[in-house]
Amino acid sequence: MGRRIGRRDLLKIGAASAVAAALGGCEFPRPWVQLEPYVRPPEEQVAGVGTWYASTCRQCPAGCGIIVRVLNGRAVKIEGNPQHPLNEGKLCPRGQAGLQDLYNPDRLQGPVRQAVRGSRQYQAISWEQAITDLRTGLAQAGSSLVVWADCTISGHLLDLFERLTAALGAPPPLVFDLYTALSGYAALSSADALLFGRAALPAYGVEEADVVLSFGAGFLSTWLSTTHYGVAFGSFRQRPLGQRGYLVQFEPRSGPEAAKADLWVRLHPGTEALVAQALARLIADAGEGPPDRVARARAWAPAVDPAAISAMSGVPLEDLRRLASTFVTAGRPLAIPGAALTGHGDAVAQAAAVQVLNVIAGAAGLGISSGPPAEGLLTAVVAPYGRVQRLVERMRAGQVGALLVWGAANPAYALPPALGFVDALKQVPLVVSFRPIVDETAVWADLVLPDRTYLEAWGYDVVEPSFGMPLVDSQQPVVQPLYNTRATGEVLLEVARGIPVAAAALPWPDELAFLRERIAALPAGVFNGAGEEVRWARFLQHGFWQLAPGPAALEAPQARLQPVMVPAPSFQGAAGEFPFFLYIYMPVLLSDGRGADKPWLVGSPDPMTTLMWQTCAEIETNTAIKLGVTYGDIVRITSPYGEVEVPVYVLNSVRPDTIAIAAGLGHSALGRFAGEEAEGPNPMALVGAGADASGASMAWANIRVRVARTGRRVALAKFEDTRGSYGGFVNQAFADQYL
Amino acid sequence: MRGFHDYLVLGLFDDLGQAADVVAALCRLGIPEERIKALSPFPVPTRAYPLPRPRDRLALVTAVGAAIGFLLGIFMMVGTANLYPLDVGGQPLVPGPPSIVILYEYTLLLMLTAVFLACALGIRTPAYWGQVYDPRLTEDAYGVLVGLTSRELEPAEQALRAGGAYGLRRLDEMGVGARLRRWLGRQISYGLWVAGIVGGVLAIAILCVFAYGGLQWIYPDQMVTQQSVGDQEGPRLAAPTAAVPIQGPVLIRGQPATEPLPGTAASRERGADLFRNQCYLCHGNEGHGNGPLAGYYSPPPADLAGPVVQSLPPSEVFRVIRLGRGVMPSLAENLTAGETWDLVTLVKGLAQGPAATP
Amino acid sequence: MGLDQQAQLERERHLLVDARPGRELNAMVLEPMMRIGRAFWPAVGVLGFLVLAWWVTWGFQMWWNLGITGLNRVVMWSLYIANYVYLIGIAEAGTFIAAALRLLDIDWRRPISRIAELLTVFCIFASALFPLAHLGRTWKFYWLLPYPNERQLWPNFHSALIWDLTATLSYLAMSTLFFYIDLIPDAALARDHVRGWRRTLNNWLALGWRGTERQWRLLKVAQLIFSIGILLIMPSVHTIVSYDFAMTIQPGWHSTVFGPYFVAGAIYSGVAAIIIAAILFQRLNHWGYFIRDEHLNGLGIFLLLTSLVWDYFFFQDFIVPWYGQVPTEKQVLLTMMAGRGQLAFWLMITTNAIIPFFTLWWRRVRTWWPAMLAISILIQLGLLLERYIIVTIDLGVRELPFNWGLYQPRAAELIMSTGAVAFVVLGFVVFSKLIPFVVLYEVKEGQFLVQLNRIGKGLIRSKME
Amino acid sequence: MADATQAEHKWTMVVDLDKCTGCQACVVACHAENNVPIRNKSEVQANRAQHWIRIERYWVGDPPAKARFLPMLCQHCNRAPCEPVCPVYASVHSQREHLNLQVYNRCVGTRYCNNNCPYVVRYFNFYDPYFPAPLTEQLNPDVTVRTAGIMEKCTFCIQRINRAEQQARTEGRDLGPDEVIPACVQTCPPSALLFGDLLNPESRVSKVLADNQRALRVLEHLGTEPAIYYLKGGKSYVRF
Repeated sequence: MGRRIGRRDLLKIGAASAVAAALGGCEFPRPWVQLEPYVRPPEEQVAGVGTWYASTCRQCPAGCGIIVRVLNGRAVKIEGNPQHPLNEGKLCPRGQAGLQDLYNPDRLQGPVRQAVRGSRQYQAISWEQAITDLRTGLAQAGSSLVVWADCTISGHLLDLFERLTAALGAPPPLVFDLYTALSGYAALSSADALLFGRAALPAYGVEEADVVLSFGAGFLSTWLSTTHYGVAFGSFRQRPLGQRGYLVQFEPRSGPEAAKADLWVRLHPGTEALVAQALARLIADAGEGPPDRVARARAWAPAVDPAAISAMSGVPLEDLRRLASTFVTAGRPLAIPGAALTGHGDAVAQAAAVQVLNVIAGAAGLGISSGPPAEGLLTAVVAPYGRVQRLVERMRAGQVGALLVWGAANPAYALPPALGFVDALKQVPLVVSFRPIVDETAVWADLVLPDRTYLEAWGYDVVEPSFGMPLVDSQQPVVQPLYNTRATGEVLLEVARGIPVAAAALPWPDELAFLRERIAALPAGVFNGAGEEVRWARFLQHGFWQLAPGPAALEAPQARLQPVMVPAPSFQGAAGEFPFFLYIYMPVLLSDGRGADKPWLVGSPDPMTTLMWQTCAEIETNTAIKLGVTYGDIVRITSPYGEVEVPVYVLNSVRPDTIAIAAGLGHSALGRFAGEEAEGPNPMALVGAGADASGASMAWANIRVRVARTGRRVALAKFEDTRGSYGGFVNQAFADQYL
Repeated sequence: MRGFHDYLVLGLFDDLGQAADVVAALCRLGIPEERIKALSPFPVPTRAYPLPRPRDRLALVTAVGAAIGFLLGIFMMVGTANLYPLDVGGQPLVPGPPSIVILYEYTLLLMLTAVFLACALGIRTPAYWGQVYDPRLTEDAYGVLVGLTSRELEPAEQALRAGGAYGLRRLDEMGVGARLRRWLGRQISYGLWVAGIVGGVLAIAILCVFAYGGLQWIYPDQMVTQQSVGDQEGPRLAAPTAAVPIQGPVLIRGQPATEPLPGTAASRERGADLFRNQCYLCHGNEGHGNGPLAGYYSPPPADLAGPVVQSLPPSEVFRVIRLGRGVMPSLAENLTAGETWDLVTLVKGLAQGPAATP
Repeated sequence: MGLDQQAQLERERHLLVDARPGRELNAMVLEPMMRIGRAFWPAVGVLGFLVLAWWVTWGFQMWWNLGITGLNRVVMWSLYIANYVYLIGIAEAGTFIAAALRLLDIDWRRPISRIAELLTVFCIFASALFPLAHLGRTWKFYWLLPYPNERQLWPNFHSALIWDLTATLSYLAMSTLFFYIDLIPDAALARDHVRGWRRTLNNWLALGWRGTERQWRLLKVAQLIFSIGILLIMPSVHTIVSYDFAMTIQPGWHSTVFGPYFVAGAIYSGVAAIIIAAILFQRLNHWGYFIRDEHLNGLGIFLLLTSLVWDYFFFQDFIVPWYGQVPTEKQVLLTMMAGRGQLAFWLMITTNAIIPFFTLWWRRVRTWWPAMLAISILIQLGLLLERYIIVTIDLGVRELPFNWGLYQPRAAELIMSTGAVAFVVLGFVVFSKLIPFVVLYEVKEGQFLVQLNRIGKGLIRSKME
Repeated sequence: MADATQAEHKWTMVVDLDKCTGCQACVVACHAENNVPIRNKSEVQANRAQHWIRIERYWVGDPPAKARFLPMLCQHCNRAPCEPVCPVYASVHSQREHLNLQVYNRCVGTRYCNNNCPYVVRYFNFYDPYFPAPLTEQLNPDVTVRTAGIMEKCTFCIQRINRAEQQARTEGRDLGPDEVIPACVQTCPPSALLFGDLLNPESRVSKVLADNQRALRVLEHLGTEPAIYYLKGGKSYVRF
């Protein structure tokens, strides 16, 4: 380099040549690159100084507040919003990885049409063209239009969808995705409706509880408000005066919760609710503890035989007794119904059976979310599985004229193949996907009109479940849109303008106007100011609206006395033919598969297996020895409904009679990372089409499977050294010393 | 060969005894010992010939080389450590025992290198060319090489023949040419010594030249080259439209959302510092628009303490500082939002008193 | 038995008694040097290809960096370092043996010392390249050299790697010079009796050698000083090599016995290598005259001795941590014996300890060249394995059990290793056509000094001092 | 010599093993903050995963064994074994703030430091990092992207430390007790990670570590004097 150059130039040189190096260092670096200074820098942008924007995390329905560091128009870091009462500045890995939704290299750069469904031959079209197509499609479909949305949909967009469908006389949007299905949202709110007369998600005050019985609840990994429970767990563990909460995890598999639990009860799959009832019974019979609790127990406890249940669940009766007394004598006991018990039998009843324990304890630490704090604000309510089944029937019968799929719902991936969604899809004249990236459903779509990612788009979210205080999050763009994408709200308004009936229902000029009109309905909150402009600005600036400052206490709901009947667990598949129980769970990073397209999530180690880019079947050591398989052996796992081939990971995290498989992989689309690099099964292939007795949720937790060796092997992409991490005196001595 | 002589005569012998006798005979002829050389195909025991044992200075060279090496080692261990004191692992700058290793290696290295140079040059010199030689000397023959004056030539050659010498060779070294050649050879052989030393010094010098940037090329991997500076590169991206950053403010139709920093004394203090280097030159200490450079502008800089500015809402002042107005330049590149707010606080408080003291 | 028979027998047994005219000896040494056999060019071709493959692979590695090797986040030193230790071990043994035998004035050294010295030269050049190949940014290797530079930074003399660098470079220089000093008179011999470009080459090498008393004197003294210097530096060099491992706190490496243990291993492998080379030259050049049973015998005894010494130190290095019962230390041993390293471990024990011990006691074995060749080659393998185990297997066991690891070499390492060996052999093949491979003046000197005297009814060899 | 007398700060981290839920939030946050590349599957299969902070998962007790999490990152030892072994001073000690620095530009990749690191928390770039566009837009300009052949490790987010110090300097005040927060600590939901200056009695870490019976340092017997304290899991008072 002949001329003298400053550091900045060097950086430029670097930018050019490091890319070259990254591509294999084929070219020498260019001697200089062009600097492009702002003629007039935009507001708030000083070179090298970050600008922070508050918004809402949309990686899961919880609705944590985030702040995003933006440097000269580039979003470089997401952190939790310190002011936000839900996550108090903390954030889970999925939230951190939101940037890779924004900067995903496989994003669609504009609207595309697919001439032949499933051909993956997309040709780019103009937005005008796209909107015309959509408009004609909707006009033809009319009342046979169906909108399928993901639970993370912004309230205002759901609102627009509802108004559109209403205008066209079509059924309201269907909100359903794998995340909420495997978390049992529908069943949980139904259970609350049953007991407390309010169909809403429960919230648990783990931070004040001193004894927590968790019935398979993955509240530290992927269940409801993970981050909030993470924060709560911190204070649950170490309180002033050396007090420390006591956590019991009833679960056939050890996730992070069982690992952190003081007592992990490896009970028989499917018997969680029964154990809860047995505990209630024992409390009632023993008569120990505060009289009011005993009284409630006597009133509520069903007539079950604890001995029989202990035999069924494999939990010694003595343990049950002691657990019962521990629970009833505790200061603030808490029972949390997990996802697993909403996946079979009578999901609602089983969730309720656990909630009954809270009722007995006086429902301290239990809260039921109140609805939206203002008129005209919407929150997405997950549809019961029965509605999905009926919809697929209608589609198969050709009664659906157009299907619009928004967000990460991705039914082609989420629904069990046994349900035959993809075949039914073929009967639908028009299928439109709004996902910014081509997923399994978009593969079968005629039109893909990529929406903006949540870091580029507007919206609001009514926090659900809310922990005592009504909370509305604001979602605003933190960067200019990367590509030629359009907010679905704008698209809907545009489309509606061409359809007379709809035009009347959606008169707004743009979605921002509509959104601000909704927000204007909010009463005065914590962050006030003179005038609507100021309140709106503060709403965006602080990232949320809150009625009263600070976290509020959960108010105990009033329960109506009701008998809760829990049937004995029944399993799909004959015990003789299918000797093992299948346990499907959502891993921390991949959750229901929407993490699979982000390198940070799919390429980071899972807490329990330390696997990256892979998911395996977790098999207990002795079982593995019996089956004659070991790490990396590919086995064929067959259920009555289907089969998957999956590598074995020998792990003592499961019962000998159980095989655990993580959801989230097995993608055939969703970009290069999920579709090509990562490898793993989609356990939904093993699940049947049926719903549980209550029809609220998918029957995914009571599947029996059998395992057969294929003789093939695969190298495991694991982090740990399995020889080191298990047994061996080094490890033992080490553990005694440090763990 | 030392000493003055006109002829070089070489005789070969099959037997070491004969050669030795002839040497003795030559000595008896009065030929000085330093003019007689004994040659052999392998090292014969000393004192086989009645000649003084040849001298060499290798012992001295060894000692000197070792000393230099030791000093070099000392420099490496102590000198460099103190030239650039860097702390590693809580260890002393000059570790004790480890120094021994380095000293030992350097000492031996330079010692043996010196010995080799001395030995090699000693073998090559002093006679660089012009020697009488016979390839049979590397077979079985022992040789006696003697330098003779013309007077000694006859008897010496007879003595050699009498001693059983065969393949007698004579090199006539009379005449200017021969003498010159001999003299030149001597010079060259001394030159070799000098060249050896000079060459060594030169090598080090060249190394240093290369070291100080004489040799440079861009590696594809040099980390002056970065891809993490995308935010500094084009295309420049605008801020998201109508979005509200946490720092505030937001210019929604001139309506500020917040003024995050209350006008505290601390804020005013910071503002005063910024005022000194951002505003003072035009607006002056009291902000009356009478700074040193005020004269160069028309219209003149605004009177910040005056009613016009004081009546503006803070957000408007903020806007002007950020975006500029008229001759007033935009300071957006120089100030963060927080700093701008500090200035706003100061300006709004200017009515009470002066901003800066030069 | 008559005196003539006795004399005959002695002459057959001992080179130094079996004096021949110098012309004849010269011819015997120079003839193979002049003759290009049928196998020569094919050999050069194959070896050259292997060496070329080495360089090309290295080039690839510099381009794509070390990802093409089998290294991982736990075992970050591998076959490269093992090769380095192994080759430098042979190298040091070569010159060391030549020097030691010269100082001890052991007569059977005379014909084979040049082979030993050449072995040193090639091996150390090959080995010195491996630490470079091992660097992540090879092209910045000069940052390790102590010289005033624009970075305003000297190397860190706390680091055992710097000691190692210094020692290796010193040894490289010294052994090369030592080899050259010994060569000078023989180069003169070649200069006098061969024609063509070889004459020119040797003429330059000979430095105008004429064999005057003064030159012999200089040569002798220099050889003496060098021998002593080599004897002083050789153990230090390989001890320092062992410091690369012993100075860490890695269990299995942090051992006080590593120094002598490595030195023993080095000499062991060196002797075996010399035996291989000697046998090959005896066979290929029909040098039954120069290299006889007495030489193989002497080398064999030496080999047995070094083998026993190695066994001793190996046992030392093994028993102490075993008895110490430090969990991680013990885990290292278990991993070696019963874990990931067991195959290599037991193979090493067999080749290095068991086979030599149960064979070399018998003179018949020591003097039967096929047996010696086989044993020596096995020992080479065993010692390479030893270094491999120490470097990779030990490193795979760490204090935090989560991070144990296993190293498996990939093509890159294997190609580069074979290339290095090929480089050494190629060096021998080529140099055998350039310079005399027997230190002839020492043979002649020996034959001059040693003779048979009749004492009573027997002929006794005696040597004059 | 590394004694605390000449130090202005002693940056220290406290890891409460009782709180850590192994949720990997710290891991992802570190990737986002420090431009740590994600290695693809084949690399991970070759055991070359690259995460500056990792959650080590151990099994203790007899089956049904309990899993235990041990977050492991560079311990920033006061007497770091990795420092003296580096021949080019790429791994050096900062007396001023007691950080264990890795100078990327100096590193020639001998990888000796990792051999001598008992915690195995140093990671080597076996290949150049590859960020398919537009993922490069996310890279943090405050942090160098390391090329192939270079050792890297946790820096305690030194860029954040510097930013905080500059901020304090411009505002003409001392650094506050808990002003510096690395990315992993910032995001940790249960606040299992704490970070602060041990020389400042006001900082959280000083308060937490004040006669804390649960505090221990991993592999302290090696004399490395780590700067990271672990709080061993506690017991509940609930009777069972």
